Amino acid sequence: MSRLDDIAAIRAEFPQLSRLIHGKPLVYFDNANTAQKPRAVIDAVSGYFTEHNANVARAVHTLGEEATSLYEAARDKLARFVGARSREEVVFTRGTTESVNLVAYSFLRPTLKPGDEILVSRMEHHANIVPWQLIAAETGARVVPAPITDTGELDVEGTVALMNERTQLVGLVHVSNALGTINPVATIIAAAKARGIPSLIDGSQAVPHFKVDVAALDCDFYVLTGHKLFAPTGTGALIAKREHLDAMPPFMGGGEMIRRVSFEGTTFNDPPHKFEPGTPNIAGFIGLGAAVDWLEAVGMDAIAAREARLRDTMRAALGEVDGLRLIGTARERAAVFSFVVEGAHAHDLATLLDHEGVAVRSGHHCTHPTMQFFGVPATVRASLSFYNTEDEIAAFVAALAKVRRMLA
Amino acid sequence: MSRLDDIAAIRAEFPQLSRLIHGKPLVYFDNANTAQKPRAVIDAVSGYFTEHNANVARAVHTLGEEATSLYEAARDKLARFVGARSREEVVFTRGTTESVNLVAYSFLRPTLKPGDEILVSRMEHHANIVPWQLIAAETGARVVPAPITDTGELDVEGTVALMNERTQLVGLVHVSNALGTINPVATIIAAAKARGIPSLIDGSQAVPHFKVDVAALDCDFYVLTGHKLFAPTGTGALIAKREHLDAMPPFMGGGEMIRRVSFEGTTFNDPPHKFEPGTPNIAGFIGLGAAVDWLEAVGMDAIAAREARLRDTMRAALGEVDGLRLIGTARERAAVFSFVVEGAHAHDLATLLDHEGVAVRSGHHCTHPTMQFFGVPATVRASLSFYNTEDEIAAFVAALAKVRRMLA
Amino acid sequence: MSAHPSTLYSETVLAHNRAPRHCGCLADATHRGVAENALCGDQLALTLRLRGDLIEAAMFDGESCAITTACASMLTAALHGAPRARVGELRMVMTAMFRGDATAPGEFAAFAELRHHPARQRCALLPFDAALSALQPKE
Amino acid sequence: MSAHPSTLYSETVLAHNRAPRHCGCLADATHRGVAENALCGDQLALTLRLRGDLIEAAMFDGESCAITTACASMLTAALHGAPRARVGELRMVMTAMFRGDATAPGEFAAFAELRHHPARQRCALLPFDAALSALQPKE
Ligand SMILES: Cc1ncc(COP(=O)(O)O)c(C=O)c1O
Ligand SMILES: Cc1ncc(COP(=O)(O)O)c(C=O)c1O
Repeated sequence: MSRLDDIAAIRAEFPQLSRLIHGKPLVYFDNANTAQKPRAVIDAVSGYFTEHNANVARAVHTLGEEATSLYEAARDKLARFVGARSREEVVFTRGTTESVNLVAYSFLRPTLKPGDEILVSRMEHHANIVPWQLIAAETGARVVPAPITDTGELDVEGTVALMNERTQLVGLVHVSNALGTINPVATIIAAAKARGIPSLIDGSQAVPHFKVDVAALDCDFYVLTGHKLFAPTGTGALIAKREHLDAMPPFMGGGEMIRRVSFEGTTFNDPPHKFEPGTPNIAGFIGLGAAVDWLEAVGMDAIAAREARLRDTMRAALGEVDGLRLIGTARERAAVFSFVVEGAHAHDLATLLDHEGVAVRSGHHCTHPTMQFFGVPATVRASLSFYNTEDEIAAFVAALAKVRRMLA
Repeated sequence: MSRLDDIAAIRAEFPQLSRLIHGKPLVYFDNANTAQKPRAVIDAVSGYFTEHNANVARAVHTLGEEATSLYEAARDKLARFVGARSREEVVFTRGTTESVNLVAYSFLRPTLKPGDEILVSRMEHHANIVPWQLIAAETGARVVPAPITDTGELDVEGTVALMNERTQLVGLVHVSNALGTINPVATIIAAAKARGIPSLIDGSQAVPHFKVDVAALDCDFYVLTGHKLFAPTGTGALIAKREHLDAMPPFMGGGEMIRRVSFEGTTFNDPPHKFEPGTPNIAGFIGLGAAVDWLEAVGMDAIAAREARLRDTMRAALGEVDGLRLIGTARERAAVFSFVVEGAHAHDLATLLDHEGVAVRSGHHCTHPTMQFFGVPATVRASLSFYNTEDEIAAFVAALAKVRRMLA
Repeated sequence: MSAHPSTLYSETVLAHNRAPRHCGCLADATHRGVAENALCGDQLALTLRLRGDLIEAAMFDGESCAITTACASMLTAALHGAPRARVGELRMVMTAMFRGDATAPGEFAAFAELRHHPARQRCALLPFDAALSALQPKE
Repeated sequence: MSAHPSTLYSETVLAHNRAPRHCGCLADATHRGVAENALCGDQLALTLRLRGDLIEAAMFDGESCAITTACASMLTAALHGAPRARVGELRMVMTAMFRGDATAPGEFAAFAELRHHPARQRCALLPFDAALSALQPKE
């Protein structure tokens, strides 16, 4: 018995899912872009504004203590949810993008030398490419692409072969947002570790879909973003080994990240606060805490099981569509499907599907190198979440047939 | 006739103001820390979640277009509100802290040399000190404190005298959060400009209280934070001259800030997007747009006039309290009062005032050097906003007398 | 906020998309320009033959969406025999139309519905930007 | 979440704050430590005289809030004649009390209400941290 068995009740908790688009019921298949928010999250956010609004970590008055408790409780919840070794290892950031930049600026840049290499796969999101390019350009290091196969899977042997004494970091996406591929991150982390190379895993698309245990993975850095995890945008985390956080110099300066400031010299606070200068997105993180509570109540295993069924149904349905080419056909995959359709441009399909109430994303999905590899400028991407249904898949397929007729 | 004439109606728009603290009506005098939010802002935030929740600048579907329109409309509103020359000059950040770090990393650091100087006043918030210290430590530059007087005013002559050919930037707080001082920013900007030195003004405590016209000030950079402007935390802006934004290299890398990514080389987007990588705090900025609308409807001049009256009443009331020493007695000041009381520690006062329903801040207010200058470890700070009342001032004074008796 | 679905992909637009005019490359082009749509990665190349300030011929090339293709088809037709300044003028009318301040001439009016699709306005502007890039003095 | 206002500043705490015991510096101290409260900038210095593992005398010095002062007054009293390990043990009981898992012995129980004031727990821990710093082996 899982709460997901009553999917109508679950869907009723997400106000947006009952919206009409152009007079048609919304079919929201853009979950890899951002997820819809349950009532529990929306209420936690407004409850903070109406009941506890105050700044954190600064004031000793009641509102300040309440806001701080709620904010720091979110850190405890997220730490438990992803299996962090301790709450101090959880640095709150604006999202995956800032998390990667933080590692680039504070961990790697100080020691990066000309000729050093940063190895990231060819299926990374721009957030796991561009920060490395920026510090590489500054220091004379190189960003090296790790190979992928025609099915959109990581070429594990080829990747391990590229690890060498110049490699300063290996970065890999846990689940590809463009291809749906679930990568063998444990294998890559272990291979890197065996060579003394730190690893960073981009879990943006993993944590919403199955149970992740960061301590068991034993990567040096795990990054994630809150808005794909049913929390507000502008929230995210870097989960890093304590030894790194202790050794890393601060990234941005300001209030909270210091112990004492003077013009003669400033001393810094302990992690995670050392990396959280200024006022954070308090409402957002309180929402993230509520999202994690909500997910745990529903159960990540039940979510994964339901999504596996939806994935298989969707996969079969797409297989029936003439002239549709799946981009990314990995065996281990999430319910994220990129495709192109003969004679119809991705953007036209997306706009016309929207006219039928179906929200999908079209474009490069912030993965230019992946698109280049597959020789397409853009794809349509349908990405499902547990709250989607078989009926929606049927509606999507019917809508797709209809809009193709229009464009033909 | 101003909407502020019916202050009960205005207060009713701020749900938090009717909260009870320890059974007593909340007297919220911690506005310089963070402001309470009007219903219009809270509703804009939840309305986004329930009606338009989607990512921005990415998807072509209806929800995506709606979210993008709302988000970008907030930029237009803020640009107009602060008198920016164009919307492209408004870079959205997490807050003042990130804005200053962005200027430090992208504008100053690339050209900073040993011996270079960054001139900031001794009354700056840590957010306008530590970022400069971090890049100074890296490049061999120096952060030079500009002098202040015993009344907590900027020593203008002394400050101008410190501007020289090594000075690469002058940073000044528009209104001091610790002292309440309103600084003669136009004079300092002009003096810096005459010497070819770029200027950065920290407007965090200015924009909530009076009309600011960034174009007229003609500073190179103006920074602000949304949560003191009645918007959610985790929002803010850097308003910068377009020529600087064009010339500055990007700060953080990721999605949205790029035009095209490849392992051979990446090209960047135009400002302001070049400086906004990844998914932003969408709900927060939509709330910021609503806050600006709300403030314009009430009128910044009416707000300034009411706050001037509250300031004078408060000042007179504090003058009557035995053994109370005001820290900061500038002629030009906001309704922000820092003080110490003989025989009573700031934290004890703050906690005990809270027991009477009065929320004030105690501590160093993220201005260690200012506290050091005045020879106090910490002060109590009462900071008022237009929604505060004369009755609340009376309640505060009575509560202060009561808690002093307890501690005596 | 939401558009009327049927009007963006009007018969005019769909017909141009099915059978675009002036598709290909001018063999005797005097000017060539390219524009790219960051959103989808589409690239559009435009070739022009000018005599003095007069555009004698125009063709476009590239794989693009129906909006871009139809607009490129209309633009290349509209430019035949037009003065070079026409490109900029037309583009201004288009952006004014997207703000709701004007109606573009002739078939271009088919894109009025883009007012409600800000993310896709760039698709219709792409051919104009390729033409402007072609006409820009090159070092 | 909200504390009962009266119990944090109890008569016990206020009395200690008005007339703290062992305030000043031990002239014949064998150990000295300092701790600082980042929130308010308070510094507390603690001097100890040890014979072997036994604390013979303890005094504290510094301007601090009533919570810190009262706790320092209680701690210095509690340490007279105690083994050095007592500092760490007592600190653990205090933090357990802040979690609601224990009651601290004697007058220290007066700080139970800090459970509802996380921002001010550090005030009561400051004397313990100064003592731990004093006892820490110095290079
Ligand atoms: C003058 C001043 N500057 C900077 C800041 C930092 O703002 P934020 O924490 O929102 O980045 C504050 C507020 O704390 C402030 O009062
Ligand atoms: C795999 C992956 N990495 C990184 C990101 C960037 O996340 P954010 O924009 O929240 O920083 C995303 C989402 O767009 C993603 O799917």
